[in-house]
Amino acid sequence: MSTDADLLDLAAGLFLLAAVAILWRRDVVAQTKWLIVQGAALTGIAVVLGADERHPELYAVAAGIGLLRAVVLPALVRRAIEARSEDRETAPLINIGASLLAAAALVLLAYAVTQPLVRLEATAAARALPVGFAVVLIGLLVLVTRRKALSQIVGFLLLDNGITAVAFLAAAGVPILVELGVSFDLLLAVLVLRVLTARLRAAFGSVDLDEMRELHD
Amino acid sequence: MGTAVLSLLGKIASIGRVAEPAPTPPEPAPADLARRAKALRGSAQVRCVDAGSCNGCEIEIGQAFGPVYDVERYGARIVASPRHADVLLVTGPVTRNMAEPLRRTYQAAAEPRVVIAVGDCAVDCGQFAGGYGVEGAVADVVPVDLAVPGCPPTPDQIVAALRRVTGR
Amino acid sequence: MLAISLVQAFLVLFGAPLLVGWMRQLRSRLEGRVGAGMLQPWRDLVKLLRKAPQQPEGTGPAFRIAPLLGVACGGVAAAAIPLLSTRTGLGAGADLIAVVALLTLATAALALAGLDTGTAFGGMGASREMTITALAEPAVLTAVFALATRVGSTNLPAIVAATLNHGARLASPATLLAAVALGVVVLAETGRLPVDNPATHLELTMMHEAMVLEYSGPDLALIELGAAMRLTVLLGLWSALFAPWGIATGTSVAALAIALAALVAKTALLGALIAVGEVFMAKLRLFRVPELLAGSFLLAVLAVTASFFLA
Amino acid sequence: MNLVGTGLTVAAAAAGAATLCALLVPVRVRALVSGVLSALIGVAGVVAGGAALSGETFARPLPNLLPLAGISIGVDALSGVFLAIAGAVTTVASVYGIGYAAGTGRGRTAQALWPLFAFSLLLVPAAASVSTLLVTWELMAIGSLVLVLCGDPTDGRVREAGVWYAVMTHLGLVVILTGLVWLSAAAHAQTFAGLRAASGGLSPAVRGGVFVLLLVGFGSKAGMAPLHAWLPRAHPEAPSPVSALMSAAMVNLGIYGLVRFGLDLLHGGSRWWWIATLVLGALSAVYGIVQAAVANDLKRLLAYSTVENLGLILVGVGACGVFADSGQPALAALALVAALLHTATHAAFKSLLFLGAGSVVHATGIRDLDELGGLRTRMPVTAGLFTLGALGAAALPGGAGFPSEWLLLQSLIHGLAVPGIVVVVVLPVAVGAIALSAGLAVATFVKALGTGFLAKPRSPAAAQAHEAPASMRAGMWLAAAACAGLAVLPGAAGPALARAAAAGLRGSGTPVSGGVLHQLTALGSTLSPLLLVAVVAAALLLLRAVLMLASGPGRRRAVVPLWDCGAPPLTARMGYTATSFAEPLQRVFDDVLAPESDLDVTPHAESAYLVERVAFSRAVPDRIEHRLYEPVLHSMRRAGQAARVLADGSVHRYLGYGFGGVLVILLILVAAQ
Repeated sequence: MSTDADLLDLAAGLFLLAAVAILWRRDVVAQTKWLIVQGAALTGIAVVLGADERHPELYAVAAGIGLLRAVVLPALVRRAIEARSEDRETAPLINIGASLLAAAALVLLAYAVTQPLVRLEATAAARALPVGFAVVLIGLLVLVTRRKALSQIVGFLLLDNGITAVAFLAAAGVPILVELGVSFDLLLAVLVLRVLTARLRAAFGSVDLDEMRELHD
Repeated sequence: MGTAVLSLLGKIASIGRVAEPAPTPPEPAPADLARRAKALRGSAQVRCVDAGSCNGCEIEIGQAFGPVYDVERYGARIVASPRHADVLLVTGPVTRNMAEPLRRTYQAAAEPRVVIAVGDCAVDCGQFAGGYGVEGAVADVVPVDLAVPGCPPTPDQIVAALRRVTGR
Repeated sequence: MLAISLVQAFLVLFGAPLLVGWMRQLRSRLEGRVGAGMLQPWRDLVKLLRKAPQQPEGTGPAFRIAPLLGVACGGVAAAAIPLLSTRTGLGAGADLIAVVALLTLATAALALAGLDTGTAFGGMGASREMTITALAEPAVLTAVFALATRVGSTNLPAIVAATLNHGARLASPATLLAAVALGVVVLAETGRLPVDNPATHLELTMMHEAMVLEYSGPDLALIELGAAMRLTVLLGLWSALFAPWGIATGTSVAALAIALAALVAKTALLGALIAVGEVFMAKLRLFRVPELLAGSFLLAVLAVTASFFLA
Repeated sequence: MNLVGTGLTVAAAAAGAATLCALLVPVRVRALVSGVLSALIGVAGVVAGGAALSGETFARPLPNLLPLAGISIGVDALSGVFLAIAGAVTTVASVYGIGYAAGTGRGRTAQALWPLFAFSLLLVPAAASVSTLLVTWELMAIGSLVLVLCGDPTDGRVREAGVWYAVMTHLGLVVILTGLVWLSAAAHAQTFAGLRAASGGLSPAVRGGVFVLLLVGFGSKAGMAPLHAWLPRAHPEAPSPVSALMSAAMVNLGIYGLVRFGLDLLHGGSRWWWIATLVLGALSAVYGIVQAAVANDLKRLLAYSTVENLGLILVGVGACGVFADSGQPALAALALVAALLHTATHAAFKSLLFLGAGSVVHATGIRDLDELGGLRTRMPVTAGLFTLGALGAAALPGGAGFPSEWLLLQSLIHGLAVPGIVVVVVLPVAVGAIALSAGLAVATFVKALGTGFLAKPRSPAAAQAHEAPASMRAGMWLAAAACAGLAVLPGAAGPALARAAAAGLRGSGTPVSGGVLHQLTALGSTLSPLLLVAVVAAALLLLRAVLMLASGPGRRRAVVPLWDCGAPPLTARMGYTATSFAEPLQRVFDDVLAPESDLDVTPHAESAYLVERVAFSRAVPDRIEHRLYEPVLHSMRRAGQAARVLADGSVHRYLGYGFGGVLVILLILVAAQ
């Protein structure tokens, strides 16, 4: 097995580990730290792929991703957190232990589902595909089971990291434009969410989605 | 993690050692105690018993075990159960309610064991001599080996007493 | 080679208190203290061995056997694990699952001793300790599973030898995840922070300490020796599985000498890591610990799956 | 007429004799005579099973014994395993039963039925045709049912347990009956040989359908969740020897049915069968042990631990099926051997534990661990032997359960060589489940031992306990010997079990040849429990000797009062009970167990702020029972109410129903032509 493949595996493993850690930790600040780690891992994946498949333009994409995922977005989330220090604890709907077990099941599911794709080509990238898919599922899990809007943003970022990783590993590097487009609307989404949460907080003082139900009636 | 850890590490590095240099070792213990002290071989597990003190002595004992006086460097260590203990640090005049518990604590410690009466109250009931709730001084209840006078005694007196037991 | 096993056992027997002393010394230096010196645990042990043996009323064989069993199991585990060389004496007995089971046996015996006293604290400690042990088991065996599948055996020398021959495997995600999972379990099984506070004096927060409150004199010495050996054995096991550098595959004296140096260095380093880490850590609430263990179980499952879809 | 046949004949003779003696012999010696004869049944069973395991086979049709189908007996190595286990447990329990019956004056019915029940346990694995199997199965069910009811007729719980058991075991019988009738109708054969030959040609749909029915039927007998509800009710209420016989021998026959039909006669079938078995087994293992961990009735705890262990065995059987299906004969054999070995070890330590619990009940009349404690001083032998059994149940080194669970894990670990996503997904989960159940088993049996036999007695009855009489102790010693043997020398059973596995996999197109057996030993022989135990024991003795020398002569332990924090007295009420011991676990598994706790605070008459009395109660009901069974029972009750409208007691109306029914059938016949 070539060293490139090893490096890719390492980066993928770190990528998955970061997702798990985000699910594990209660503190949103800690979660953003792991987001940075995950962004770095994603960049690593891009770089290794670039070196692997002789796509110099992938380096540019990698640089862009590194900047966006490992620096800009976590920084934005941190800003949002510092804006409201009181709800840093994520209040999960199902307890952490259960959601961790659920994550284990999701990873197994992701592995099972992506087998056909992996069988198509026996490259290291293809074999790492389930990781990306698993991260997508875990992101959805976070999105579903966390109450505070902040940790939902984190889940959203997790989800997007997963999608990007899948895109890379499956298509061996998406065109820059697609990637940039994805990232920008993501940026927009985060900004919107931030504004929204700020507004909500101004209006209701809290960003607990359960309490938002009262808006219905 | 992260910044907090770094700042704490920085503090540790900048402050460094806070323990004061070791004072000259005290004169060796009296003969009968010296025999037991030798059996303890430079290690003394300590159990504190508050037999009714005003907690002044407890504060000083806390200081003695703190980083500055650091009696642990001489092999003394506080333990959670008299079964583990070699040394009983008894403070305060023994009140009627604490007399029996003190006796039982003494019984529970395995031989060889050493009792140190800390503070004037422990030595001779101090302020509280003849109080209606006072059974007597520690020596009236259990055999005392060392007495640390003072109200409250200073930490280095307590450290000196413990050093006579550990012999270090 | 039976000789190697014996050497390992006695190495752990005499080295374990030094490891504990080293960790305490490091910790007190970080707290700005002078520290009692690395030899202090040995001083404590010698003193305790000389003290008058006691038998609390109403305690029976369980109470008397548990301390002996703790040391014995620690010694046998030390003899089985390839600490110095993969050619240990108990070739067939040197099974990863068996070693884990041995250490569990010692824990169970101590818990029974705690219950045997019939005091509230003994029962409390036993109940908590067994809860943690029970919940740690899945993480352990699943991680073992991840490590064993690639070798096709749970025989420790086989696993270590295989890792020594393919160093690249160490860098694979499966191994890393398994390493983290087992690391968490080691902390839980040895009663270190954040699971248990080895330096606590408050009964209500105790786990391991609460079980042994009734012990005194020589028995207590054995208990503390057993705990230290358990820590050493688990650290040695961890390093043998995930950092096997230096472990001899033969029995030549030179190789063994190198292995000895490497073992000391690795164990001291791991101990230092734990000691330093504990300066920054607080104890978890008892009912947050299951989350920690569930997390390490998840990592172990990831390790298993990763060993299939990666590397 | 070889050794197997002789053994079975002797067993039959002994069974008849024992029954007659139980009915005729005067009460003074009744227990002794019938007990000895029943033990003889067991010995004969062991001989027959051993002979079968050593390679003998035996087949004999007895056409006149039963109209139409007739009875046909056939024994091979696979049957041999279960014959031997059932025989051994019978022997042990019968010897134990002598003193037990003499003590509690167990009724004449019970003593007359005991031999028949024991004999039926030998007949089921010896059956060689569908009809024989069904007859013997029903014999076994009836026998055990009546024996359960012999527990204590005045006790309401006994009656309730009897009802549950009767209903569930007969529903199970009906399902098995349907499955087998369907099978033999489709295969046009009812002897096992005929089925083995014909069932290859059946359509997958039929075989799948039959297997599902058999899985449900045999699974419910094997206490497979969620069909286990009868087990933790019936086993605790039965007299302890009966509990032992049921828990250690009868439930195994559910496993036998699955292996015999699924693997042998249905040729292994398709992969999803065994995945389902494996998953259900893992589920039962975890659910059973979680319930056992929080149970505080000693015998209920043991019953739930039976659910756990049978779950582990099912995992082994399922894994075996999966491996066989993917053409891995060596692995399949290994998994099946692990399952059979665990069946044997479980039988050994579970009979020992149930007999120990019986002695406790015999001595104190208490089953509630919260009220026991401190039995070690008054009944040392029972306590010591119970420890051995608990060691086995906790699967710790030196215990009987350790080698078998180790072997099971080995088979799963090697199983990842098998291709297929599902396998890769299922096996880690299975290992996790096994590990969790192993860990919880340790906690459970530390609880049972520590709060039941150690500490201080928490009730007068426990304080005045007395050691069991000689015959009961003898029974326990026998079981303990079996435990010890299986704990240190499981390898001795290796070849026999391999032969049994070969017989079990005969039909499933995975020939277990000598080469495979060699592989098998290569896979299985990497652990030597004997070495492990010996080394630990040696280390213990060495340490002890060193300490003796170090401490010097004449240093005796000074007996000192317990450390009561200086404030006497230290009473038993301050110690930890089983409930408080299990409290952390119960909180961890709150979502699974859903305990029902009830706090009732009575304020003082004068002021609402002064509390006069606080009553707290907590029960941990079987949740599956609550969520699954009660709705069904409820709807059935409502259906019954509705049906009562139709039946108002007028004879004419009933005749009308009958007439209408006849007409309908006739119309159908006409339409069919």
